[in-house]
Amino acid sequence: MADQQGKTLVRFRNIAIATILVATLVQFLGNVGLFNNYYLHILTVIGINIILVASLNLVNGYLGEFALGHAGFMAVGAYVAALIALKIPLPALVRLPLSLLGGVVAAGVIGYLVGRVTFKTVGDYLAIITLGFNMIIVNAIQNIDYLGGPRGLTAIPKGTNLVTVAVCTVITYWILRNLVDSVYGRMWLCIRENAIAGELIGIDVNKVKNLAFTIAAAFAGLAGGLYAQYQQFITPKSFDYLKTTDILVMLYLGGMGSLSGSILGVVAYTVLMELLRNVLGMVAPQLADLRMLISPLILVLIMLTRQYGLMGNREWRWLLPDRKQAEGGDA
Amino acid sequence: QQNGVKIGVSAPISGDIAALGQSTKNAVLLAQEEINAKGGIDIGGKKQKVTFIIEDDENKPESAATVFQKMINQDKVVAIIGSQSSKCSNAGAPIAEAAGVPQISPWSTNPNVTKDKKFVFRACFIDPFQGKAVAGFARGKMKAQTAAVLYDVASDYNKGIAEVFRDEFTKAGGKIVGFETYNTNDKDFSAQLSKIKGASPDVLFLPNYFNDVPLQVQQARKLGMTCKFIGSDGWDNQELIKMGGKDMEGSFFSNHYSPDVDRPASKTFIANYTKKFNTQVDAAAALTYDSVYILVKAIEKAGKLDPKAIRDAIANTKDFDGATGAITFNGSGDPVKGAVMIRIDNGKFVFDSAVN
Amino acid sequence: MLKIENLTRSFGGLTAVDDLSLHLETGDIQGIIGPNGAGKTTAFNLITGIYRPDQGRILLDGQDLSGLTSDVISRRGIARTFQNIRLFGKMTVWDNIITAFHQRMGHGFWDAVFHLPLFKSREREVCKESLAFLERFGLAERRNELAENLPYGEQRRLEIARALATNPRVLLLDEPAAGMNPTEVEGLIGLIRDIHREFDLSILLIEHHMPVVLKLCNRVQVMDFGRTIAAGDPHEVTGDPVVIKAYLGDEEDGL
Amino acid sequence: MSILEIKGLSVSYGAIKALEGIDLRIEEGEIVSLLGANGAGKTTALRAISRLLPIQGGDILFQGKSITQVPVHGVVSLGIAHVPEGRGVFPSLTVQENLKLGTWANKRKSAIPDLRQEVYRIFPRLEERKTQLAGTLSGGEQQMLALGRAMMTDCRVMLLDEPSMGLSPLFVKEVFRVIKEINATKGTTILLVEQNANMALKIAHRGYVLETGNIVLEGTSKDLAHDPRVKEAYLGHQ
Amino acid sequence: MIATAIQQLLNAAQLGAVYALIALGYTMVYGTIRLINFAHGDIFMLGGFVGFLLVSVIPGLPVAVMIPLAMFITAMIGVMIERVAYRKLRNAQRMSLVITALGVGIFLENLVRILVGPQARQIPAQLPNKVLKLGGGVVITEDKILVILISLALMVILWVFVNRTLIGTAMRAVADNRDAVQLMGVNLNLIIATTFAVGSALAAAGGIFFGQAYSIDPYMGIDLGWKAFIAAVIGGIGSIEGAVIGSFLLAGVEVLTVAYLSSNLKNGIAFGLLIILLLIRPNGIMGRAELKKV
Ligand SMILES: Nc1ncnc2c1ncn2[C@@H]1O[C@H](COP(=O)(O)OP(=O)(O)OP(=O)(O)O)[C@@H](O)[C@H]1O
Ligand SMILES: Nc1ncnc2c1ncn2[C@@H]1O[C@H](COP(=O)(O)OP(=O)(O)OP(=O)(O)O)[C@@H](O)[C@H]1O
Ligand SMILES: CC(C)C[C@H](N)C(=O)O
Ligand SMILES: [Mg+2]
Ligand SMILES: [Mg+2]
Repeated sequence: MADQQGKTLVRFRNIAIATILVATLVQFLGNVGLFNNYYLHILTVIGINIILVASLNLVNGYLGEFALGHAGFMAVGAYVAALIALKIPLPALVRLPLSLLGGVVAAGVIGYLVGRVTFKTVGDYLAIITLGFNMIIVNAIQNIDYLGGPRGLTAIPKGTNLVTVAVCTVITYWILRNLVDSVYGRMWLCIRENAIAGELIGIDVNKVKNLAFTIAAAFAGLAGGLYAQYQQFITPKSFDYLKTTDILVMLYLGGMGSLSGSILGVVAYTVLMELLRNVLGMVAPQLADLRMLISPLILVLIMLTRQYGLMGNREWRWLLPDRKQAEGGDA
Repeated sequence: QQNGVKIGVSAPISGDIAALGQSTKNAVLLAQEEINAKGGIDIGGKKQKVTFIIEDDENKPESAATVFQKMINQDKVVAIIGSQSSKCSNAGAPIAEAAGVPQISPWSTNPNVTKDKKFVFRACFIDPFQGKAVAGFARGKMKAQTAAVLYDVASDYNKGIAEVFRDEFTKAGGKIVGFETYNTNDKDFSAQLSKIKGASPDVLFLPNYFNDVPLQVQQARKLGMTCKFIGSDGWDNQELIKMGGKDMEGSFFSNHYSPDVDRPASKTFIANYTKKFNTQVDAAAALTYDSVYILVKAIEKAGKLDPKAIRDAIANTKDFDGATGAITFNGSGDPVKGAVMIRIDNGKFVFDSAVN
Repeated sequence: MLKIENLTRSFGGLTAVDDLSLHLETGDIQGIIGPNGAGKTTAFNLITGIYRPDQGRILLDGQDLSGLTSDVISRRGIARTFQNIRLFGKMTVWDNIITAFHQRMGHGFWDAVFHLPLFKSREREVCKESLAFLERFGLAERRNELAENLPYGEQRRLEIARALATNPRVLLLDEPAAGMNPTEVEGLIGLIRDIHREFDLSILLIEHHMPVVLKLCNRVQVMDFGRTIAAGDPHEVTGDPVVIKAYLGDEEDGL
Repeated sequence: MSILEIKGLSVSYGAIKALEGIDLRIEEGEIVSLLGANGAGKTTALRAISRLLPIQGGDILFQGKSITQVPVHGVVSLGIAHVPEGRGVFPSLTVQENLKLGTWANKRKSAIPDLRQEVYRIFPRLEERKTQLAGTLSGGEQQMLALGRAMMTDCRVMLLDEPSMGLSPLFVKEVFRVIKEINATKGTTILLVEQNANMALKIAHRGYVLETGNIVLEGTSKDLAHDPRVKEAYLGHQ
Repeated sequence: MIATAIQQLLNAAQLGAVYALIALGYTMVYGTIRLINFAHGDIFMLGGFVGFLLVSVIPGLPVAVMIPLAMFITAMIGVMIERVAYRKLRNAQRMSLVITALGVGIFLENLVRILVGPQARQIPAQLPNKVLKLGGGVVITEDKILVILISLALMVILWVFVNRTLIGTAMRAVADNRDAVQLMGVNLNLIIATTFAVGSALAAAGGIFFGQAYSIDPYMGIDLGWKAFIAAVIGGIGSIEGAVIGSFLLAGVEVLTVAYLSSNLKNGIAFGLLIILLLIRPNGIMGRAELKKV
C-alpha cells in the first residue's frame, strides 16, 4: 500500500479530467494537422469500444451471465440516434446530446424488455435467447425501408469526435464504477457467485439481474449513438453477431469483472490489430493476408498465459473510490 | 518532393467476400507491375514509380474506416482505390471527402456511395441502371411474361437490384409471380424455390453473387424447375461455371464487360491477367484495374500530385478506354457507362448484346 | 412464531416431506433430527421458498408464506445456512456481510449511480456496522480475504454471520456442526447460544451431532421418510426406542 | 515393507504452505487414522497421495516404489482408491452408473457381479435407488454411494476423507462398521481422515495427528486416545 | 397444396439433417467438458476441405475410403487443437476457453483461406445423387435421403455410445466432476481427446456431405456453427437426441416460415419462435432441469 489514504494524484477524478483535457488537445492538434488523424481515429474507436465492452462486463463479468446480443442494443442506439440527427432539424449543440439520449433511452427500454423475457432462463439458454434478439433486431432493421434496409443510413451529420467520445467514456466509467461499488454491484457479484444464496439473503434476483441488463443495454445504445455520428454511416450488418463476438473477445481478453480490464482489453486488441497492419504492411502488401491469421494466434497465446484475461477480477487503484483505496483494495 | 506515388487500396482480403479481395489484389499488382515497367507515372514530364498500399478491410465498415484513416494520414496516399462493397465504401467515403483525397470504388453499386460527395467516384454503373437493364432484357429479348426473384435480403446490392427489377419488369408489362429472399450465407434455398416453383415463372432472376448462384440454380433444377435464369454482375466469376456446370447453360447476366468482345483494352488485360495469375478475370479484377488506370490517367493529366487537381481530372475523364469499356464522368462521381448482357454457352461467357 | 401445517412435497414417486407440522415458539431453539434422506433439508427448502409445497401451509406470525419466492421470505425475516456451504466465494469476507445488509442501505438507485452524499454516508455507516458484525464473529481480521480461501470452520461461521446480517427473526441452521471435531463443536454450541440471546432469535436446527441437539434445543422433532415419528423434550425423545431404532442406533456401537 | 510410505511430503497452494514435510507409514492391512483440526492439511495429504495435487517435495512410496511420477488414473490402477471429501459422486449419473464407473480400473472383471452384490448387501438403500440420479440423493445416501463406488474398484488401499460427515448417528456407526468389515474381511488397508476422532480411534490400529501442516503426534490408537493433548484438541469434554 | 407442403417438409428434413451433423459434435464436446466449442463450425469446414483436398489430390479415391480417411484426419486435427489450445485452460474459467475457441476458429478460417483459397468449392459428387420423383411434383435427391438417414443413424449410434457404454458414462461423469472421474482410474486426457476425436470426425463427415450437396468455403463454419449451436441448445445441450431434434426443429421452423409466412422475416420469425420455445422449456426440449438441490 504505497499510497497513503488515497490522497494521491492518481484518482478517478483527476484521471477523468486529464483524459478529457488530453482528448481535447489531441483533437485540436488533429484538426490543425499537427496530430496524425489515423491515431486520432484509433483513439476515438477505442473510446467507443470501451463503452461497449465495459457495459457488457456488467452482465458477462459482474453478473456472470453469458449474453450474446450486445451488438443488437448498439444497433438500437445507433439507429435511433441517427434518425434523430437526420430527421429532426436541430442546432448542432442540441443535436448530439439529444440524439445520444434518444439512443440510450431506446436501447435501455429494449434492453429492459428483452431482459424481462431473457432472465427466465440461465446459462447457455440465456446466451441463445440474447443471440436470438440480436438477430431479430438486425433482421427487423433490414426489412424496414425507412431505416434504409440493408443499404443502411448514409450522410448522418458528424457529431462525434474524440472529445465527445472521451466525455462519454468518462461519464460511463464514472457511473459504472459507482454502480459496481454500491449495493447493486455487490448484489450482481452475489448472483454470479451463488444465486440461491443471494436469493436467501433477500435479493430479488430477477429484478437485480434485469437492472444490470438494462444499464448495459443503455450504454451499448450510447456507444451506438456515438458510432453512428462518428462514422456517419450505419448498416445492419455492422451489428450482427460478428460484432458481438468482437466485443466478447475484447471483454474476455481484458478480464471479466474488471473495469480496468475492459480498458486494457480494448486497447490491447485494437493496438494489436493496428500494429499487425502496420508491421505487415511495411514488409509487403502481400502480407496483409496474414493479419487475420496471426491475430487469433496471439489472442490464443495471451489467453493461454493469462487465464483470467489481462486483469481478471482485479482493478487499478485509481478506479476505486477513495474510501476503498484507503482500505487498501487491489493493486 | 520525394520520388514515388503512393496509392491506397482498401480491399476485402479476409472476410465473407475474400474471393473478391483476391481479385482486387491481383488486379492492383498487375497494374503496378505494368506501370512501373514503363518507368512509372508521368507527372509533369517526370516519371515516378507507383506503390500501392493494400489494406484488408475485412469487408467491415469499421475496418474500412480505419483503413482509410491509415492510408490517408499515415501513408499519405494521393488517392484511394476502394472499397469493393458499398457498405465499406460508404464508411470510407466521408473520410476521403473530409480529407480531400480522391476515392474511386471499383464496384460499389449502391447509389448512396457517391451522393453529395466531390471526391468520391466509382468505376461501375449503379444498381438501378442494372436492374432496369436486366428487366428490359427479360421482357424484350427473353420475352418473359412472368418472372420470379430470389435474392439476399441482407445485402444492399442484391436487394437494390431486385427491387428495381421488380418495378421495371412490372412497368414493362410483365408480372412478378414470386419475390423471395434469403440471408447471406444460407446454402439451402429449397424452401424458397419450392414456393417459386408453384408459381412457375418464365424466368428466375438471381441478383446474387457467384458463390450462391450455382447452388440456387442446381437446387432449382433438382426441384424440377424448367425456367430460364438471369442474373447480374455478381455472377461474373469462373467459379460460377466451375460449380454450376451444365445447369448454368443458357442463362444470361448483365456485366460491365465481355471477355470475348473485340476491344484491345479488354483483350490485353484479360490475357495478361490470366497469364500472371493463372486464373480467370472477374468483374472485381476488371473494375479494379480500370479504377487504377482512371486514377493514373488523371494524375498524369493533372500533372502534379495535388489531390484537388487529380479530383478534377477524374471528374473530367472522357472516353477512358478501359477493360470494362468506355468510361466518361460528366462531373459527377458516377460514370456514364454501358452494360453488356452475357450468355453462358458451352461453359463460356459469351457476349450477347449491349445495353446503354 | 413459525407454524408449519401439514406440509407435503414429493419428487416423482418419492414423498420427501409427508404431512409435516411444526411449531416454533418465539425464543425456541428447536431441533430436527432424523436419518439421512428423511426430508429435513427438504423441509428447510420448503420453508425458505426454494421448493413449493404440494400441500400445507407455512405461517410466520400468522401470515402465510407458502408460494412466496425465497427473497420475499428472507425479507419477511427467515434466514438460513446450507448443508453444503454456499458463500459468495470470490467476494471478500467483508463484502459477504455488507451485501447481506442490502435491505438497510436506505438510499435510492440514483444515489448509487452518482454516489450522492446520502449514498456515501449510508455506505460508511453500513461498513462500520458490518465491521462490528465481523468483530462479533471473530472474522474481522479476515475481512479482506476471499471467502473461498477461509478454512472450513470459519466459512461456517461466516455463513451464520451472513444469515444474521439480514436481520432475521427466525434462523434455520442445516447441520452447522458437520465436519467439525468434538472440540470445535463445543465452540459452535457456545456461538449459537450467544447469538440466540443477543439477536433475539428463534432457531430451527438440523443436526446429526447429538451433543449439539441435547445442549441447545428445548424441543426436538424426529423425521423419518418425511413423517414425524417423535417429538418433544430432547432427552426423552432420544430415549424413545423408535428413535433409537431408526436414527441413533444401539447404545453400544459394537465396534 | 510398508504398503504406503510418505516421506517429507510438502504441498503448497501458491504461497500458502499446506503441508511442510510430513512422514507417514502404513502397513498392509492396517487402519490408520489421520486426525487434525479444520484446515490442518488432511485433505491436502490425501489429494497429494492420489496425485490430484502436484507436490513440492518429498516422496510417496507404494510397496516401496515411488508413485510421484504416476498420473492420477495410474495410481488408481495400482490399487489405491480415494473417497474424496464431499463424496464426489457424479450427480447427473444414476446410482447404478456411478457404481459402474467404479469398475473402470478393476482388473478382475469376473468379480464385478459379486462386488456389486456385496455393495448392495451393505447398502440396501443404494439398491432401492438404483436408477435415481445421484445428485438428488440425500447427503447420507451420497456418502454410501461414494463408499460403494470405491469398493467396486477392488482396491488394496482406501483413502477415506471424512466418510462420516453429515451422517446420522446410526449411520456413522454403520459406516465405521463397514470400514472395519472391509478391512477385516478383505484385508484392505485404510487411511482414514476423520473429525469424529472418538470413532476413528476406536476402529483404527494407529493414528497420526496433523497440525498446520506438520505431524505433531503419532502412536497406537489407544495411546492417542489417552493423550491429554489429543483429548483437549479433538475429543472434546465428554 | 399438399404436394408443396410435403416438399417443404422434405426440404426441412434435409436442412435439419445438416444442422444435426454439426450439432451432434457440438453436444458431444459440450456434454463432456462444458465447452461451447465455437471452433466446431470451423472444424466442420475443415473436414469438408480435407475431403475436397483428398478428392483433388487422389482422383478416383472411392468415397468409402475418402470419408473415413477424412474423418480420421480431421479427428486428429481436433485432438491436436484440444491438446495445444484447450488443455491448459481446462481448469480455468469457462469463458477463457470460449474465447480461445473463438480464436482457434478464426485461425482455421484464415488458414484455409490462405492455403486453399477463398472461393467456394463443391466436392465432386461421389454419393449417388439422382433426383427421385415422388409424384405430385415432389422431389428429393438420393444424396439428401442419404444425409438424412446418416444423421439419424449417427444419432442412434452416438446415443448408445454415450448412454450405454462405459466410456460414454465416463464422458458424462467428466462433465460432473473431473477430479472424481480420475479417482475412478479414468484417464481424463484420453477421454477428452476421444470426445474431440469423435466430435471432429462427425463434423468432418458432415462437412463432406455438405460439400457435395451444397458447397464449402472457408467461412461457412461461422453461420452453420451458430445454427448448430442454437439447435443443440434448443434440443437441450448435452443431449444427443436433443441435438437432432433441435436441428430438425430449427430447420422446420426456418423452412415453414419461408414457405408460409415470409422469407424476409425468416430469421426474425424463426428466432422469435425459438425464444418462445425456450421460455416454455427453459432447459431445451430434452434438457433436464438443473438440479436445484440445496
Ligand atoms: N430435487 C430432488 N429431486 C428428487 N429427489 C429429491 C430431491 N431433493 C431431495 N430428494 C430426495 O428426498 C429425500 C429427502 O432429502 P433431504 O435432502 O431432505 O434429506 P435430509 O433429511 O436432509 O438428509 P441428510 O441428513 O442426509 O441431509 C431424499 O431421499 C432425497 O433423495
Ligand atoms: N485450493 C486451495 N487454495 C488455497 N488454499 C487452500 C486450498 N485448499 C486448501 N487450502 C488451505 O490449505 C490448508 C489445508 O487445507 P485442507 O483442506 O487440507 O485441510 P483439512 O485438514 O482437510 O481441513 P478440513 O477438516 O476442514 O477438511 C487450509 O489452510 C486451507 O485454507
Ligand atoms: C463487391 C460487391 C460486394 C459490390 C457490390 N456491387 C456492392 O455494391 O456492394
Ligand atoms: Mg440434509
Ligand atoms: Mg478436509
